[in-house]
Amino acid sequence: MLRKLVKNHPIHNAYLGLGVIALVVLPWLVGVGGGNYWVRVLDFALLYIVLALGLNVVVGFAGLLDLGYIAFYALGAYSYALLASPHLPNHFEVIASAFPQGMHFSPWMVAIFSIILAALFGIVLGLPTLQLRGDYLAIVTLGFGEIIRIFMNNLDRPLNLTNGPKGITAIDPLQVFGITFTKPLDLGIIQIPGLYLVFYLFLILAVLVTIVCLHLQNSRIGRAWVAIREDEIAAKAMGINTRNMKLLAFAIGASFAGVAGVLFSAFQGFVSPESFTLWESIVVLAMVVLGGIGHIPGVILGAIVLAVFPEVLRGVAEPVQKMLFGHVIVDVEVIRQLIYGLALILIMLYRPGGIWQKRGDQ
Amino acid sequence: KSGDKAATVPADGIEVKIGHVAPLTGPIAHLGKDNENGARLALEEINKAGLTIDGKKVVLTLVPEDDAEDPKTATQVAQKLVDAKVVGVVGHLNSGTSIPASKIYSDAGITQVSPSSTNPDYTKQGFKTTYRLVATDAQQGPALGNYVANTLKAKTVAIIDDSTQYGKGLADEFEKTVKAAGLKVVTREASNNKATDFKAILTKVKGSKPDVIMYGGMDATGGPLAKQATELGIKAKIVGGDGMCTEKLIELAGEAVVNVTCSEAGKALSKMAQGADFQKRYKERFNSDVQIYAPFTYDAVYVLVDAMKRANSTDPAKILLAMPDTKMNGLIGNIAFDSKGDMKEGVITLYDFKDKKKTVLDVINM
Amino acid sequence: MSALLRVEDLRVAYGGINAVKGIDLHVNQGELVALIGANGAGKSSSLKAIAGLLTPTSGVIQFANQQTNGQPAYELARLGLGLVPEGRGVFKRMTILENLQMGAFLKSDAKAIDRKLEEVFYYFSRLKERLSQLAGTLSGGEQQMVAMGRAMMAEPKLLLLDEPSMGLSPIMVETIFDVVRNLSKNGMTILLVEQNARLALQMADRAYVMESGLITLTGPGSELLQDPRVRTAYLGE
Amino acid sequence: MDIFLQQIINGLVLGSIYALIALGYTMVYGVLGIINFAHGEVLMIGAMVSLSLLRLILGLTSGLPGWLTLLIVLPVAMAVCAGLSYWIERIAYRPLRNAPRLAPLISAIGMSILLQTVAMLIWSRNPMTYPQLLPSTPIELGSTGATITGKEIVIILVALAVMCGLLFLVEKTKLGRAMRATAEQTQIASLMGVNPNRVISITFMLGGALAGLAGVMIASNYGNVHFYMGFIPGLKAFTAAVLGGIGNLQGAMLGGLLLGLIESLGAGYIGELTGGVFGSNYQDIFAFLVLILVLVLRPTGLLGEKVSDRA
Amino acid sequence: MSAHLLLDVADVSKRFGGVRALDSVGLQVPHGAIVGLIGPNGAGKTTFFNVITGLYPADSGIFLFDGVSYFPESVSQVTKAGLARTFQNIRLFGEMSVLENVMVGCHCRSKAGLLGAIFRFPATRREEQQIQEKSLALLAYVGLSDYKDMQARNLSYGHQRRLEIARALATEPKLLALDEPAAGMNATEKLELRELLLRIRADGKTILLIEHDVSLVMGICDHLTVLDYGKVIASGKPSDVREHPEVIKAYLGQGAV
Ligand SMILES: Nc1ncnc2c1ncn2[C@@H]1O[C@H](COP(=O)(O)OP(=O)(O)OP(=O)(O)O)[C@@H](O)[C@H]1O
Ligand SMILES: Nc1ncnc2c1ncn2[C@@H]1O[C@H](COP(=O)(O)OP(=O)(O)OP(=O)(O)O)[C@@H](O)[C@H]1O
Ligand SMILES: CC(C)C[C@H](N)C(=O)O
Ligand SMILES: [Mg+2]
Ligand SMILES: [Mg+2]
Repeated sequence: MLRKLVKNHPIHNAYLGLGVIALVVLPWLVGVGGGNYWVRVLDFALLYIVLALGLNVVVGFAGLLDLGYIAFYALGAYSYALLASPHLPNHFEVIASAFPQGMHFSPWMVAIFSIILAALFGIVLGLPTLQLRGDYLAIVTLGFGEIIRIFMNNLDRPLNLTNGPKGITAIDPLQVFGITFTKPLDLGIIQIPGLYLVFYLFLILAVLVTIVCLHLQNSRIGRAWVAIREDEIAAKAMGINTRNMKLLAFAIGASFAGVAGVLFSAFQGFVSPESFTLWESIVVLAMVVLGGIGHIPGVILGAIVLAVFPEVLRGVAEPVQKMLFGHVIVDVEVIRQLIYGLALILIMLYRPGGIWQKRGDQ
Repeated sequence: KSGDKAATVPADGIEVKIGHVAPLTGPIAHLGKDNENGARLALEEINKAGLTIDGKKVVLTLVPEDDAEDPKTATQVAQKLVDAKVVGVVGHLNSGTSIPASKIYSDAGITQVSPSSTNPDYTKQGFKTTYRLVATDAQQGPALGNYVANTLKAKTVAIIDDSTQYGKGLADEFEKTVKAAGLKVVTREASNNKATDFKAILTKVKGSKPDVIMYGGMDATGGPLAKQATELGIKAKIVGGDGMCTEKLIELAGEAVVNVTCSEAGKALSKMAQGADFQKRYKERFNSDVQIYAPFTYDAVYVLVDAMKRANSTDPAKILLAMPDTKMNGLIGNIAFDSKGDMKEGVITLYDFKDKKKTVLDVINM
Repeated sequence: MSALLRVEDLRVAYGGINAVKGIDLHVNQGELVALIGANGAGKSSSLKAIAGLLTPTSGVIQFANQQTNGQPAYELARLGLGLVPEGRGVFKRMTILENLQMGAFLKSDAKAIDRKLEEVFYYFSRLKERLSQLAGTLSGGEQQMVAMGRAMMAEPKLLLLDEPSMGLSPIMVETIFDVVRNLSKNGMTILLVEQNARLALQMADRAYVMESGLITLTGPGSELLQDPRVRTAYLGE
Repeated sequence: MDIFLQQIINGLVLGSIYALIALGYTMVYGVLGIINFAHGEVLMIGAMVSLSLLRLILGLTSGLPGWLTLLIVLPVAMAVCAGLSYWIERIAYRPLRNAPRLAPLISAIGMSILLQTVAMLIWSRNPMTYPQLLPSTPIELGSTGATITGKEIVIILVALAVMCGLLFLVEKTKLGRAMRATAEQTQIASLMGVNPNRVISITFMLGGALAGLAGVMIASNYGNVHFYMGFIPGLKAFTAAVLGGIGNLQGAMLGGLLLGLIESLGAGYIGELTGGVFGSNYQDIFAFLVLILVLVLRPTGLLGEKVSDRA
Repeated sequence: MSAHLLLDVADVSKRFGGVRALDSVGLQVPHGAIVGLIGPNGAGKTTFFNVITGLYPADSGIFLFDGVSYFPESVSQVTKAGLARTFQNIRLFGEMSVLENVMVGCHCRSKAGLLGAIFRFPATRREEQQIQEKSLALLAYVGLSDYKDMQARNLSYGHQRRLEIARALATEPKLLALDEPAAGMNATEKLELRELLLRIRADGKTILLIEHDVSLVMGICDHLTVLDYGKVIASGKPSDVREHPEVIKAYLGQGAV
């Protein structure tokens, strides 16, 4: 899709231009129409797009059911939290004296570090699980996710590395090229609010990740992944080193999550193990499957839908009830949960292959 | 049904919104709802009595949100409340959500009063907007610890926590105190806040023969834990914090409850001047019992309204300016804040359950 | 003789692809009828539609004096229709014996089942040696025996065979065809899809030739054997 | 020594509970190959329904002995869960039978959210106590100092009985064969005259009834219930089923017991084993590490079949 | 002796529990030849393929491929070394298109790595182009051009077999091992297959063929090895083997033409 757009063609260029303009003004439209809340929701939606695309590489392309994906997100988030907050200097003399100014690594450095770290962990997770299939793999990855979370939760003693369940506070905000993303950027004529800046930054990341995914999909590597998913033995017989290819899928998926984690932690300013529960992994998986597993535009759509939809429900559950019954008969959050659950079921029933599945896949 | 009785705003009045956030879904939804109910009760009373600020009739409305115990959701709903132009926020319930949200309230200059976040870090971030009505873990832990060391004269303790911010935080502070008092911590164990089976841990604890077992966790796990301890023939006293110091515990622990002593990071409902009355009104209005923190959210609303009155304005900025001077005699006792936003006069109350009734053992002023 | 199976204007489509484009055929009581055709002609699709595994897009299927199109396979099995599917379809995680017992699923007379088992072993002695081996570990030919045996257990009124000789050694092909011939001789009605056109035509009372979803030729087996079109297209001459 | 023995008992009891749930899980998995994420919630509903019924009975008479009350309540809870399971399958899984593999997983998750929310509506968000129906006074085991309660003995026995019953059903009966055949190749099974829809429905109802049984057992063992009570046991049971080899009944039993033992020995001894560096807070890690180790050595679980994947 | 042998294995054994699927089997395939491996059902032919391609670990055996000793452990290594196979129970990548199936076959003869895939260097794009062209050519070669965009699992049985051959050819093997390629084809189609096989040989490949169709095997094989119960019972020229009494008894049957 994007690839075609990029090709030099006047009409395509026009579409591309329109798309870019639409995305650039989106936060303004949303912000003015719905408030910063919706811009924040969009910001998170973009992070989820990155996460979902990463998981899609593992589950969608290579067919490896991963229920512990959020662990890599956690790795990224904690990397930044530790390297750009007072936590370590506060608890370790050595570090405090090594960084008299406090630890303030730039998000970019940490992002690169996290890509490598997450990819390594992806491989570490991959190695023992190579022969596992389907649901056996699912449960092992689930275990891996829990292991990471439990470590985060407990590594506050004997040495206080992660501050345990209390989480890490006072994490440096995002800062790029001297722009701080918590403050509005004053361009003279116009002021861009921090949340909008975050939107643009996350958007750039999401677009990059999308392009990488598109390129991977239509490549020798992408084909090898799908072949493994379809029939591992036959894939081997085609000379595909299935071990390396699986590890590569894990590593790439993990590295996306790692970057997303860094941004998350910088955006949020606080991380704690609560953000990285099994439930989060399930939500990201649901995005992938609901959107259209293996199909990049579908996965993006799935991420947007599942990130935005609950928030829409938050807003409409009450007014709709009032309109229908004159007063609130069921608590808003109950309605919200009910509809959320129902929606998952109904979408699957009506579009088993996902909301936006590949052509010819019906 | 917690049906909605929002008074309609009269023509000459203005609507003022107060936000409330707690997890209304997920494992501790019952606590979240309890908090919301407390706030709602206060709000309805105030509306009924009529509130006039700066000559205008003010009708308060509650904007309740669910953060599902999730930090990210917490920031989203915080933003939502900010956008909705609430003048103050009661919440969040968990420290893990109060902290990330506090940044957003701080940026917007909106007062945040948490009824139940006990993590000391919450008020240490340097924000002018963060307040709380409970004692911190750093106060409650030592109180419990001193009780165990000085009153129970225990020599050895076993400590178990539920791996949450709260449970572990409290247990850590407790541990510090008892160690300083020269007690021996024979074993330190952890379960989790969704566990139902504690037999393995308790067996190990039993083997280390402690005089006292301290549990950092909530009643939903503390009750079964006490019960299973009895089933294993453990005789040691079990002490716990506010999380398990509920009426519900009597039900959840069954006979074993007589073995429990616990603390509340505030005044006892029964020791509150209006405690019994509050309980009655609450039950009438919501047809359920007070869980833990409803009195605190109730007071949190009053604290905000008090500030509003003193500022004689419904402008969040002015309310915020009036907050430090709060001096109120609330349901939970005397309310005044130190420079960080913590309670000046923290009160810790100790209870036990002789005859399966929650009875006050001691009141400790901090 | 009345037709046990009658198919009129049967059409089968997969999504947009028309696999069977309106065929008429019938099989009389006691007959052995062959259906031959090139790869992709639509033979398997036709059999699946007849057996109730596929819902035809249109057309009429009559079996045992009932209109059966659209009825699910398990109902048709009750009516006495059996299919040995292409690619065998044995239950790989069940033993040979259990596979055969599955064939007799609709029967409850233990003695009759045992008798039937012996009959199967008479034709396929190899199966008897390995009663408790998982069918998934059998060789291709052995699996075909299981599939045939399983179908025989049900004593169907009409047996549909989809390429029963596929993957069999010459000696086994003979065995299988002997079995088919015997079954037919003993009165079973059979519709046989077969790539080994020569053998099939030699054996069949009548035959149909299918090409790209249509029946293009029909007649007695011996006649079609002589037909030059058949000879070049299917007999490799 | 008494401690070790006690830990073994603890593990066996916990393991039997896991096994009980895992058996239902694994049987449904065996037939449909889907992870029925809603299984834990069916269990919860079973516990809740039985609680309501108990309240009713205890409100009418208070003279019945506990075990008798239990015997009245149990079948009802099991029947309700069987019915619920039946409808879950009809609504959320059947239409997805030919859908991509993960589609039913998501609808199962949706179902699980839905059931939790409904339970929250009906039975409130509060944890509730569950009456003590079976004897819970500790019985001393000789002079070892280890104890076990009557209800715990019941749980172990029930789990064993259920496994034997299911094994017989699946391995030795015609219905069992039909279940396995359907599991493997639905279409071919239907050629044999098996009505796959019926077989699957029956399997689900059985699984539901087992979940109901497990729900009542858990509730009466721990003495309290909560709308969230099904999720974690469901997950643990799934883990147990995988550990033993998913789809395999003995495997579910073995996996359950093993997981129970691992958890209890883990909680009891990690501290000593690691010289105090790690403690019971790492018991889940310990359990997962054992799981991973087992699966590395035996990729299809302890008793999982060697996949007869012929080329 | 082994100079002109492409594949030379000896003493290959493999058992499954009690079943001796292969019992000290030896087999030679000269360069450029078509060698047939025949035998009754369950004789161990497919197992032999599985062993020499590394799918099943052998219990014992000596393996030489193109003069180099190898121990078949990794299927993908074997394929890279130039031994490609098809499967008796067809194993296509069902969700992929027919063309993509063949393109996957090109995997081991192309090299674009991760960076290439992500950044699409000109060299990568050129390689992709070549893969596509080569695959289309192979489809034409086996006569499946018309089906190139169809999902592989929707092909009819006979077409699936051809696709397997095309896919195996895409790995550019020296030795092409075919497990019953003619199964499910009628006599005329078998003739076409025969042409195809001869063409493949003419293009410089060596073929090892498992097949039950006697006329096909006898017609094109230079050499036959006959297995029964995991043992070699006969080996030699087709004309000799077909007269072999044991072969007739175990495999061909009296009625064999
Ligand atoms: N599931 C399916 N989806 C789409 N198309 C299909 C499907 N199954 C078969 N087809 C197509 O329908 C046509 C007829 O296929 P069918 O399997 O009936 O042929 P056949 O005569 O049995 O061939 P063969 O002798 O090779 O088995 C073929 O073109 C095939 O590609
Ligand atoms: N994975 C396995 N597990 C157990 N037994 C096996 C396995 N693979 C093959 N066998 C057994 O080994 C023997 C040889 O099987 P193989 O598939 O090699 O036969 P084949 O010669 O290819 O027969 P066919 O011509 O029917 O395909 C058979 O008896 C089979 O049951
Ligand atoms: C309700 C309690 C568990 C909240 C706890 N005091 C906290 O700080 O998070
Ligand atoms: Mg066919
Ligand atoms: Mg074979």
